[in-house]
Amino acid sequence: MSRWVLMGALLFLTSCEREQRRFQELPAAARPAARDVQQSELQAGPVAPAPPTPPTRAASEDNAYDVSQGKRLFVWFNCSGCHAAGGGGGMGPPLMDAKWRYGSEPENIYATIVEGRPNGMPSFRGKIPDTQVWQLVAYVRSMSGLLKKDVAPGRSDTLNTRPSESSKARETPRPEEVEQPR
Amino acid sequence: MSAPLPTPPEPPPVRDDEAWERLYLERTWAPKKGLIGWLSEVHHTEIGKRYIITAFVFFLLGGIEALLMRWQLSGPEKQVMGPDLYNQVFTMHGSTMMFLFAVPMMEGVGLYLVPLMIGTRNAAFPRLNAFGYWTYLIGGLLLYGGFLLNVGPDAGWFSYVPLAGPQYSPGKRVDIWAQMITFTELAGLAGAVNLIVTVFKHRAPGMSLNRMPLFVWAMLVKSFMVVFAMPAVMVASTSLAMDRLIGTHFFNAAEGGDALLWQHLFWFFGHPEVYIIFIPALGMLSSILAVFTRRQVFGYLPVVLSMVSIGFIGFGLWVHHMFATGLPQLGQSFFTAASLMVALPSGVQIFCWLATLWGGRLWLKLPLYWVLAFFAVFVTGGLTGVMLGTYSVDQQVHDTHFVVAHFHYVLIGGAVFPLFGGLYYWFPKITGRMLGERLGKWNFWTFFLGFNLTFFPLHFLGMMGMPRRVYTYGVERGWQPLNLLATVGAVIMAVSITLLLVNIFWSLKRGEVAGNDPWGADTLEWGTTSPPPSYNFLHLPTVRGRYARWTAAEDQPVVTGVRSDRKEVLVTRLLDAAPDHRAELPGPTLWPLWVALATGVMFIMVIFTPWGIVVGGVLLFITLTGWFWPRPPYKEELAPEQPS
Amino acid sequence: MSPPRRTLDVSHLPTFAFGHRDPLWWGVTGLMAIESTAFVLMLASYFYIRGNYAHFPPTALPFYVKVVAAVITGVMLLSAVPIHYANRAALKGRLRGMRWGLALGSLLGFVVVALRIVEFLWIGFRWDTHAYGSIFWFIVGMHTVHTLSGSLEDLLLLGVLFKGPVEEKHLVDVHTNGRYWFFVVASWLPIYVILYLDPAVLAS
Amino acid sequence: MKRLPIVLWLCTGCGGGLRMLDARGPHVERLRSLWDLLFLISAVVLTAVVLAMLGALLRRRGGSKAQVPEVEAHSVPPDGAGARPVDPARERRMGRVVGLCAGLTVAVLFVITVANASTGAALARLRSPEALEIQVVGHQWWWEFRVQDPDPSRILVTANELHVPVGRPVILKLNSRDVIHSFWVPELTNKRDLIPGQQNTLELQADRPGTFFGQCYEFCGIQHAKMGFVVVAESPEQFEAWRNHQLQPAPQPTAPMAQRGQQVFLQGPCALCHAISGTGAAASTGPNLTHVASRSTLAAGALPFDRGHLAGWILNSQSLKPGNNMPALTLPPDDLQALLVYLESLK
Repeated sequence: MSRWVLMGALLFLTSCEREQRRFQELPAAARPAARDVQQSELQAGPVAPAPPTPPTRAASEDNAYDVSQGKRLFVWFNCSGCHAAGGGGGMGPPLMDAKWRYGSEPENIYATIVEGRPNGMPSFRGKIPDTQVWQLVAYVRSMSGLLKKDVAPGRSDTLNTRPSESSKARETPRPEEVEQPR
Repeated sequence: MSAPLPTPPEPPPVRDDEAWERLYLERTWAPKKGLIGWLSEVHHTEIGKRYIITAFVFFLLGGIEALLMRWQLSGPEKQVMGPDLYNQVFTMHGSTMMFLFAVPMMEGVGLYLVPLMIGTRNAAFPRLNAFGYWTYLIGGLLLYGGFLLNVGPDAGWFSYVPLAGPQYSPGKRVDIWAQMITFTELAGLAGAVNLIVTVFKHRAPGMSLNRMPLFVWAMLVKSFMVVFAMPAVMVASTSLAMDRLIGTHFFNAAEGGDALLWQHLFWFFGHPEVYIIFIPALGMLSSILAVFTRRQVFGYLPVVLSMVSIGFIGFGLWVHHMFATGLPQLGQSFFTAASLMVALPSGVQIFCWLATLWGGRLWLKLPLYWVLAFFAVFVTGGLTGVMLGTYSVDQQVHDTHFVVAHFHYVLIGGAVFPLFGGLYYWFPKITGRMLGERLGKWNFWTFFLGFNLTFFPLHFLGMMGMPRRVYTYGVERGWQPLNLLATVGAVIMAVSITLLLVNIFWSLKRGEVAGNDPWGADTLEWGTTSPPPSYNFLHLPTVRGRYARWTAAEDQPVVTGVRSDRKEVLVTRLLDAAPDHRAELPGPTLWPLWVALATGVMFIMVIFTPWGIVVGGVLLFITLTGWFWPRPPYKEELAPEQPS
Repeated sequence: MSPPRRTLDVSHLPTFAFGHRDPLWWGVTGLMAIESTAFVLMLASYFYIRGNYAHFPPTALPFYVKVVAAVITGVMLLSAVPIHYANRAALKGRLRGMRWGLALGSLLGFVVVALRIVEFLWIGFRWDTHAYGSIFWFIVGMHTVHTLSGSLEDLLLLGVLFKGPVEEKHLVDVHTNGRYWFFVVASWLPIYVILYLDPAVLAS
Repeated sequence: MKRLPIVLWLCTGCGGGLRMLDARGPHVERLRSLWDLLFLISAVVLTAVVLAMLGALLRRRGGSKAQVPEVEAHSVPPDGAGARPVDPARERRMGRVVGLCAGLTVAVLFVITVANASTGAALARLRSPEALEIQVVGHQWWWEFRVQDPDPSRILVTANELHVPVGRPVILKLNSRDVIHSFWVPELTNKRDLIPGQQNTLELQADRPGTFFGQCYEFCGIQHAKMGFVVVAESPEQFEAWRNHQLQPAPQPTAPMAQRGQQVFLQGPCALCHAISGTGAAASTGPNLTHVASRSTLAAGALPFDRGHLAGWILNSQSLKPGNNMPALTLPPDDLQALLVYLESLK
């Protein structure tokens, strides 16, 4: 009996992390606010934007809301245009399988999105805010079952072309050799 | 072969020897001691009390949530909480008040009072009773545990899909809601079946159906409604949970599912739910009216028929919650007519009660205060209900604060006012002490004032266009003054509830001792001590008229021959309540708790993994086997094999 | 001391009764009402979802599945015979008859569950394939849960009958349990007709 | 009955009008008469019930525990213990009154049913084949309006602000991209849900020019409260002018600041979600911004459109409308300035 209680307690403790909706990645004070909006072009010197705080990988990985946002953005930013909705692959490589050309760690995927990769993956540097990149990273990992089942998204309200991310079995990541462009 | 008995020597002494009888009954029905004893309690008064107290705690929690919402809405763009928390809070408020307060409270009052009112020693299925309570408690704890850990549901108490579906409500918030529904509905169904069978089979000899107190009728109708309404929400919430957890497509329009299917299933339950809450209150009202007008309720038959027909019609008008979804013309007209039709039996009841008031001599005590206030408040809500049931008008005020005003008038006016009246009326029976009169009047007047101040302005806010379920509004909308007024009213209501709490705690210690029957009342529960003993009645009573104690003969016979060395009760016939046979009821046991916990493991674990079904199923089988496995003392054993 | 009272003596009354005189009978009737309502609402949802399809069913039922479902229906109806026999034995208090009836009845129940597993393996669509699959698996799955729990209940009672001591109330229990099994069988029939004998489904 | 004095007093006294009763078109006009009828009935019934209750209260008090209760004669014991019989004559009288009241209830309910049906019929008669068709698409948490035209190149896509010609019937085709929303402008229409996978229709007609605020009335998630829109009713000429102007692609920026702003828009995050016709930006997941500066509000009616709010919205959208789908952006001040200038030029 007590085992279940303990297990329940643990589940509840993780739930805090899973359910938090973080709408602002910066504390309000640190962000360039209306003070940076001047009516005049004159200013004493360049005002440095606040350095972006690197969101920890766990933050998005364990957060169901972030992953679902990533899922939304995957379609909105037309990632699905090349990788297909759900990551089945098309013009771009499939994302729901075990093969990873550039590594399966969040940092690798982050770099892929921000820097772009040869043979067609464009760079989204400066186009996608950091928070959203991490949300996308988390979602991309969920497509091959790398996230916890209770965080990965369920089915979509769309035609059912594939099992939902939450029912995807975990694919053990393995590197894929890729021809380097000459 | 009979069981070994405690001290009194065999054979059982003469039946009419009261002292011996009492001794036997006390030994037989005594609850077990200690924590284990507390956990294995199955007597209906104890279970009923637990329901009432737990539901009251949830009422207070729901009230605190309401205060938080009113605080947030007291001015435009207030920052008491953000939208994320606000959405959780209003969902919690609605779910709490509907599923954790109103229904269980009515159920608890019914479970406490009905066996007493019909003159038996316990409910028909004592262990089922305990099981119901534990599942209810687990459901409530699950919901509030989730809320405290930021997993509070945030899709509204109605959880409309697709918003509550897997795509737009990530995380486990809505799953917790869906499982809470399962728990509370299981409890509701267990209580309903229990009440129905208790009323059908355990009435005192002579209490034929047409002599049943109106309160018992109300509980009977309510229980039947539960039986036919709650499966709908269980089917719905199970479908929702499956959509979210294992990817079914019940509500996915792209794959042949339908978002409106959810609304149909939910409101097929949701509308009867209102009557499930409201009809027991009508029963309380009738009880109070008879006693405090010192006469029978005018029109027993019309009142009973009205309750029964509300019970039927209540199932035919769920679509008026969906008038804005773009229904075909025929549906609009049909459901408008059905919605208006329910006003007729409600009206007939109101007229009968008014006639009772006119025909009686009013004894102005606190229970009657609440009943009189009911007339003004509930009728207001009923009339706005007629507006909302009218298709063309509903299309305007639907989902505005006008609706919020309407259903608070109906539910607080129709259920909470009578409930508080009932609290003042039955508190002496349950605790043995009267509630304080002075504080009670303060409680009443502040509540009445605060209530109207809170909810009357919301009618106007709705007409000014303020939607429901908004966490804030712009200053340019001009909704501030009325909102502020409503918030002030909410604070007054909070003060009133505080007074009530003070009164309760004060009276528990210092209240005037009530005696068996402080009101000169008619129903059987006033014929035993306050609070009732664990066996309810020393002698099971018999009945010869509708108002059992008022119409009893000087030498009204009592039942003898029911064994007092076993938990034996009398089973009577359904229609005329003639004695049929004697049945033995089970005593205190921990198995209902284990079964409830197994159910809890199953339904909570499936939120996280489908293995919950397997684990929970095995646990359920084990615990249910334990529940049903025969234990001593055994009765007469059959011969191993009888020659045929 | 209170004065001598008129009394209604009930000590001569029996301590158990069959049928609608018995409170448990009413309790189980309530359970059946609840479950019937649930099944009716599930079937209503089925029709609602059916109406959303231009081409119904979206996935045809394989021929083997139709055969298995027919066999299941047959076994289901057959299982009512031993249970009926057990009921008769309970009314007469015959222990051996109850044991045989329950044993056979529960055996047939488990056969139904086993056949159902075969059916689900062959059926060709899953609960998450489309809404038709969802409601189909939901209804049939729920009914299978009832079949399984009914069969387990038979086993449980069988255990009680073998272990003893067998009391009068166990006769009532056997009788009530039998009635519940009839409900399980009876509720299968509309499900079978609606889900499998629908002309569109048959033609597919 | 046209203006109930109490209602008038209440609405003037409280800052905002009872917009639902302030009919500005034939539809709400009809609904208003039905409302007036129901309001009158309700007022009468409520007064009658409360008076009856108070009457009983004042008439016969002084009951007590000692008061012998009255119950029906046939169940009162002949030995007279406990209770005395009720007065049968009085009970019959009360029975007649109750019966009469029940009959009246039936009559009133009948009247309401007929009135409801005739209102429905009258609303149906207002449907017109010449109606201007506008597609309304609900998004979490903004509104997309498409003014339809037989010529596909003249289909106008805009967001959160709708112009309609006075005196001409408009038919709204309602649909949703995500969850259920509900459309209502209290002065102009009744209410209708926007349901994914289902097309609903709603008629609307404005009789006088004016600007009206509408918003979402079905709970649709975290920013349900700030999902508003503006309806501007104007003369047919003004409407045509508005329509033709909105159909134009966005003006090419000429000032260097605005040109730089356009670059920021196109190369930065904005273009991933928003469209500005005449530029490369064509995404449709966020509101169309082609003529954003011609609108009076920002963020779906949540903020007025001016430079300060625009800047705040771009930088700080998540604290102005927490949880909405516009990310808070970190832009260098110069870029922000340029972007603001550019967006303000999109008249």
